[in-house]
Parts: sequence; structure tokens; C-alpha cells
Amino acid sequence: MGSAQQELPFALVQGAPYLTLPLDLYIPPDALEVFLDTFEGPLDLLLYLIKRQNLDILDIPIAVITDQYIEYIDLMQGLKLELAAEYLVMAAMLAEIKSRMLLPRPESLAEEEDDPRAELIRRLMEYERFKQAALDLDALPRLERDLFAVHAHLPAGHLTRIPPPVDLRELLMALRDVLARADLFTSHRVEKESLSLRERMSMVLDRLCGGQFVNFTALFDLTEGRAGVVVSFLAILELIRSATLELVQLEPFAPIHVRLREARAGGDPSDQEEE
Amino acid sequence: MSTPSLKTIIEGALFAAGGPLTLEQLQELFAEEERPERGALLAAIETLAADYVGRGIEIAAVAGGWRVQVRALVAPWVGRLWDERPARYSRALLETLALIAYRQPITRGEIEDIRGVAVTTAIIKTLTEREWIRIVGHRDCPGRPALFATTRKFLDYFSLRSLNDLPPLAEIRDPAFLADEMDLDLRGSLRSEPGPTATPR
Amino acid sequence: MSTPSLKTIIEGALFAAGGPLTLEQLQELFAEEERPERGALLAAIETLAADYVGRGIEIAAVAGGWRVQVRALVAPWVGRLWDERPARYSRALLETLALIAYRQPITRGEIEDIRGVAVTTAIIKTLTEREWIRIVGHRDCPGRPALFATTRKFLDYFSLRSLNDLPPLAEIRDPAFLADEMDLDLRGSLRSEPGPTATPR
Repeated sequence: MGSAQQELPFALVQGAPYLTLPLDLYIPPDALEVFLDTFEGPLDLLLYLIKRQNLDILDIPIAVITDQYIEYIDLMQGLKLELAAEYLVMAAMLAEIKSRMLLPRPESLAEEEDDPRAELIRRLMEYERFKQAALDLDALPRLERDLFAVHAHLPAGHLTRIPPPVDLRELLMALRDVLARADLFTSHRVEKESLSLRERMSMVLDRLCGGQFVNFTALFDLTEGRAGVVVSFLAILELIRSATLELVQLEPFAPIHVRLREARAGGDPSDQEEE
Repeated sequence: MSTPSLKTIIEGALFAAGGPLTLEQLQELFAEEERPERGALLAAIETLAADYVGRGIEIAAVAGGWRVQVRALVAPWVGRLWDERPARYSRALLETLALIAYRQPITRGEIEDIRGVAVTTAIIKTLTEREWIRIVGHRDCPGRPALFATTRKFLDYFSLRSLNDLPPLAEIRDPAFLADEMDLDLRGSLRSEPGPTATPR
Repeated sequence: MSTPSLKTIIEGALFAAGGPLTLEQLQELFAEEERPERGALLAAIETLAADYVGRGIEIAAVAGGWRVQVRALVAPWVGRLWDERPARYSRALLETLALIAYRQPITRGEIEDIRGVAVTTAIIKTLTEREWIRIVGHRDCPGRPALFATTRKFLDYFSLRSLNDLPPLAEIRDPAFLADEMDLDLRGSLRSEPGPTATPR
């Protein structure tokens, strides 16, 4: 996996791919933001630094890599880019490994078992495997991109699609979940609002759904009594307030007409609904 | 990788489309410089249609263009795909329905605001096809969004005489409400979620 | 009207289903007394698959059964049917998904340990809403973190029949100077790779 270095552009600056960083590490500020998006974290950045120099992951020159890594981090902090805490943790860890490498090691200890880089190397290799696995996964033929599901039409008459049953309590449970999520419903206005008003609003809209003008008075059913008339009236007011309905009176004392606010031609107060 | 033939491309497109495709739509699958003539397309469609004679599906000319459909001969069997075990509605659909019931008339945008996530077209379509909701008007604001309300059928289905029979919101919000009243019965029905054995749509 | 052949019926069903169908689902299309054996079904599917070699569509075996799909060869043209480009997934999401696929069941913390950065809630939510991953349990340790695994939908989406079909993970190069110390550790993690029976239900 590690032998072939990938020549993926490290960053795109004004459309031009950057395959390597300038040696002096100067990067235009724009590019640094790209930089942060380009790397998936400290391990990814470290892998990049290692691969860029064709170094063997198993034998990292820790002092060199540490210095480079810290230079990047300093640079990014200098530019006040928000840096994930993980980058700083890694910087500290690198510095620690570096200092341990510098310490003289007692002869008695087998050096294989004491390499301070071991844990870092293990993590780098592990991360690199899954970085590759992600690329492999992305390369698999997948629906909606490489393959598409087929949909043949089924002629009418053969489909006895049974719609799922719904329990009212299930519906209420769903509503409660939404309520729990939405602070909107904590307002007293909503809680006090009568459902009969909302129902009436729908009924009024239904009467007007053809887009024609309807005589204002025709929207009231006097047999409902006073309460019913009041609900209808409130419903109409509410619909006017929310700019769903409009009232039209051609001249003073002429009958008032109501219709849906919809820029639809052909409506004229004279072709009012027959009652 | 060789370039697939015109017929192969058209075959793929007709099967993927999920609805009829016109000649123009088929032409637009190709970049300008390789766009086939109508004649060539028609010839390819004809050859394709001939390929499917006597099979389980056929390519039919309908008003909207060409469409792949299950042959009437096998439809009685294929129709059984949807016969048993009706799928259950998603939580998103139930939430949408509940919000339309309690807040009608309401726009899709308003539902989305409350739910905090998008309401898919499929949900609105399903609820409309089931005749539980309908469009009762349009709000007079940019885009003139449709206003949804519940229907008589909705009330009938849930055995309600009117929306007023629905419990008030305050009651639903009470944590005790569903906990006590709904007990095991509901738990049971919730548990019977469709398994991953893809219930065909 | 003559009775259509088994192959014709299966063809109609596979094309209409909109997703994979299992042998059991295909059997259920038939009344009890005319229900075909699995062997007969398999033979019919095989013949069908052979019929479609070299065409714009193909019959593929995925985790959820058999599925008819538009071939990748014509995808560049067919993809133009839709305005939107196919979704591209970020490296962060793909790495998270890869870890869940290869190391399931796995906790968010374990994913973060390997990736070296935090896994955002948005990624987990996207993967969950796409139904590619789900919670299969909780680790019995402080905080009882959720254990994630991939679903059959994930396999179907990526055209896999089982987790075994995933591309093999890169081999671990044996670091000589670490050999002893790391042996156990690495073997341990290798062992937890998906076994042949790890296909989620």
C-alpha cells in the first residue's frame, strides 16, 4: 500500500493544483484554509509529511518530522486559523517522542522493545489502512452514481397496494415527538387555539378552492347558531390576516365577496356561487 | 471501455427513468456533438421494443413518450409483490400528518420549520393519494406555497367526528398522557417495524 | 390467455420491484399449489441473467437478493436524466463508514481513536438516515456507548453480497523492530475483521 506515492493535489489554489508545498513552507492564507479541509486530522497530516518525502513509515526520522509538523501548526496558529485540539495533542506527543529519542538508552534494554515511536507508527499504519479502505469503498460501483435501480410500470388494476394501517395513538405519539423538539409550541397562543377554528379555516378554503368569488354571507351557516357563526367569522379573519383570502367590495354597500388570494384570471364577483 | 451502443444507452435510460421519456429527453442524454437524430432514436427504440416481445416487460408508447411496463399477462403475479404485509409509515410521515391535522391550513415550509428537517415530496404524495390531506389554498407570499389541510376521509379513518375530537395539545405534551394510556398495545405495534427484508415499494 | 412462463413472471417482478427480491419473495408471488422450487427459481434467474449479458441493464446478486440494475457502462448518459449530480461523500464520512464496515460493531470513540479526530454528529446522522448504519447494541462500559454496524441496505447500495465482498484491508507490514510487542495487538484487530457469516440480517 505504501510504496506508490499518490500524486493527489495537496491543495487547489485559484484552480491550480499544488502537488507539493513550497519548500520554505510559505502558503498563501487562502490555501491554508484549504489545507485544513484537506487533512482529516493530525495522523493524516503526518502521513502526508512522511509520504511527501518518500520516507518509510516504519522508520520515521522523528526529529525532522516533528519540526516540520510543528512548523505547520505554528503557521496555522499564526494565521489565527481555528485548529482542532487534536493537532495540538499530536504536537505534544511528537515533541515527547523526540525528547525520548534523544535520551541515551541503557544498553541492557533490547532496543526493539523500547522504541518510543512504536505507538505512533502503529497508529499511523492503522489509520493509513482505513484511509485506503475509504478510497476503496468510494470506488465500489454504487447505486445512484454508477448503477441505477430499474422501475417498470405496473399496469393499473393489478395493484392491490394495501396502505399501512395507522393507529391514532401512533399519530399522537409522533406529534408529541415533534412537540418535544419544537419550542414553537410552547407559545400559549397555540395551546389555546381551538381546533374547531382550524377546521373551519380549512372548510372555508375548501369552499373557495375553485378560485371564484363567493358572497361573504354565503360562508355562514345560520343553522349552526351563534357559536358556529362566530367560529366561521374568526376563521375568515384569520385567513385574511395570513393573506390567504381577500375581501372585495365593488362599491359601498354592495355585497362583500371573498376569494382566495391567487392571481387567477376569470374570477368576477358576478359569477358568484349558486347557493 | 468501449462506447456503448445507442440502443444500450436508451435501454438503460428507459429502465432507470421510472416514467415515460420523450424523444427530446432521450436526445438530451447526449452531448451536443454526439446527439442522435430523431430517426436514429426511433429506430433504436423500435429494435428495443422488438427485443422485448414475449417477455415479462415491454416497451410501450404512451402519451408522455416511451415507458417500460410489466406485461399485462404477468401483472397478476407481479401485483402480489405489494399484496402482503403493508409497509409501515415512517415517523416523518406521521409527524407531518399530525402537524397538518393540528395546525391546518399549513404550508410545507411551516411543517419543515417545526420538524427541523425537510418534508419529502414522497410524503406529501403518499398522504394526498391516501386522501388524508389536500391543498386548500395558497399562501400569498413569494412562491405562493400550497396550504394543506386534512380531509373528511382523514376524520373517518380515525373515527373522529371533527378535529375537535383530537386531544388538545396540552394533553399530548403531558408526559403521563401517552405513557399511561398507550401502554403495551402501542409498544407491540412499534416493535413490528419492517425488517430489512426489503418490503418492495 | 395462456399461463406465462416462470421466467417471464420473475422478469416482470424483478423489473417492477424497485429493489432486490429474495427467493422467498419471488416464491410468494405464486399461489401455494403452483409455487416453484428454489432450484427452478434459481435456474430461471440464471437464464434471465444470461439474456441480459451485453445489454443496458443486468441482473445482479446483492445482499438483499436479485436486483435488476442499469449497467455502469451507460451510467454517464443515464445519469443525465436527473438534474442533480450524484452525491459525493466526504473523506471523513467515507473513513467513518469504512471503519464501521470493517470493524463492526464499533463505538464512536473507537472510530475517533483510529482516525485521530472527532467524528461529527452530522456524519453519524447522515449515515443513519441513509440507513447504511444502525445501532446494534451498547458496549458494557461507562457511558454505555452505542455500537454501530452496517446494514443490508449498505451492502445493497455498494453492490456487495456480504461483508466478505468488501475490498480486503491493506496488509499490515511487519515492522521488524516492533514485531514482538505489536504482534498480539495486530492479530487481535485482524481477528475482528468481518467473518464469512458477518452479513447483518
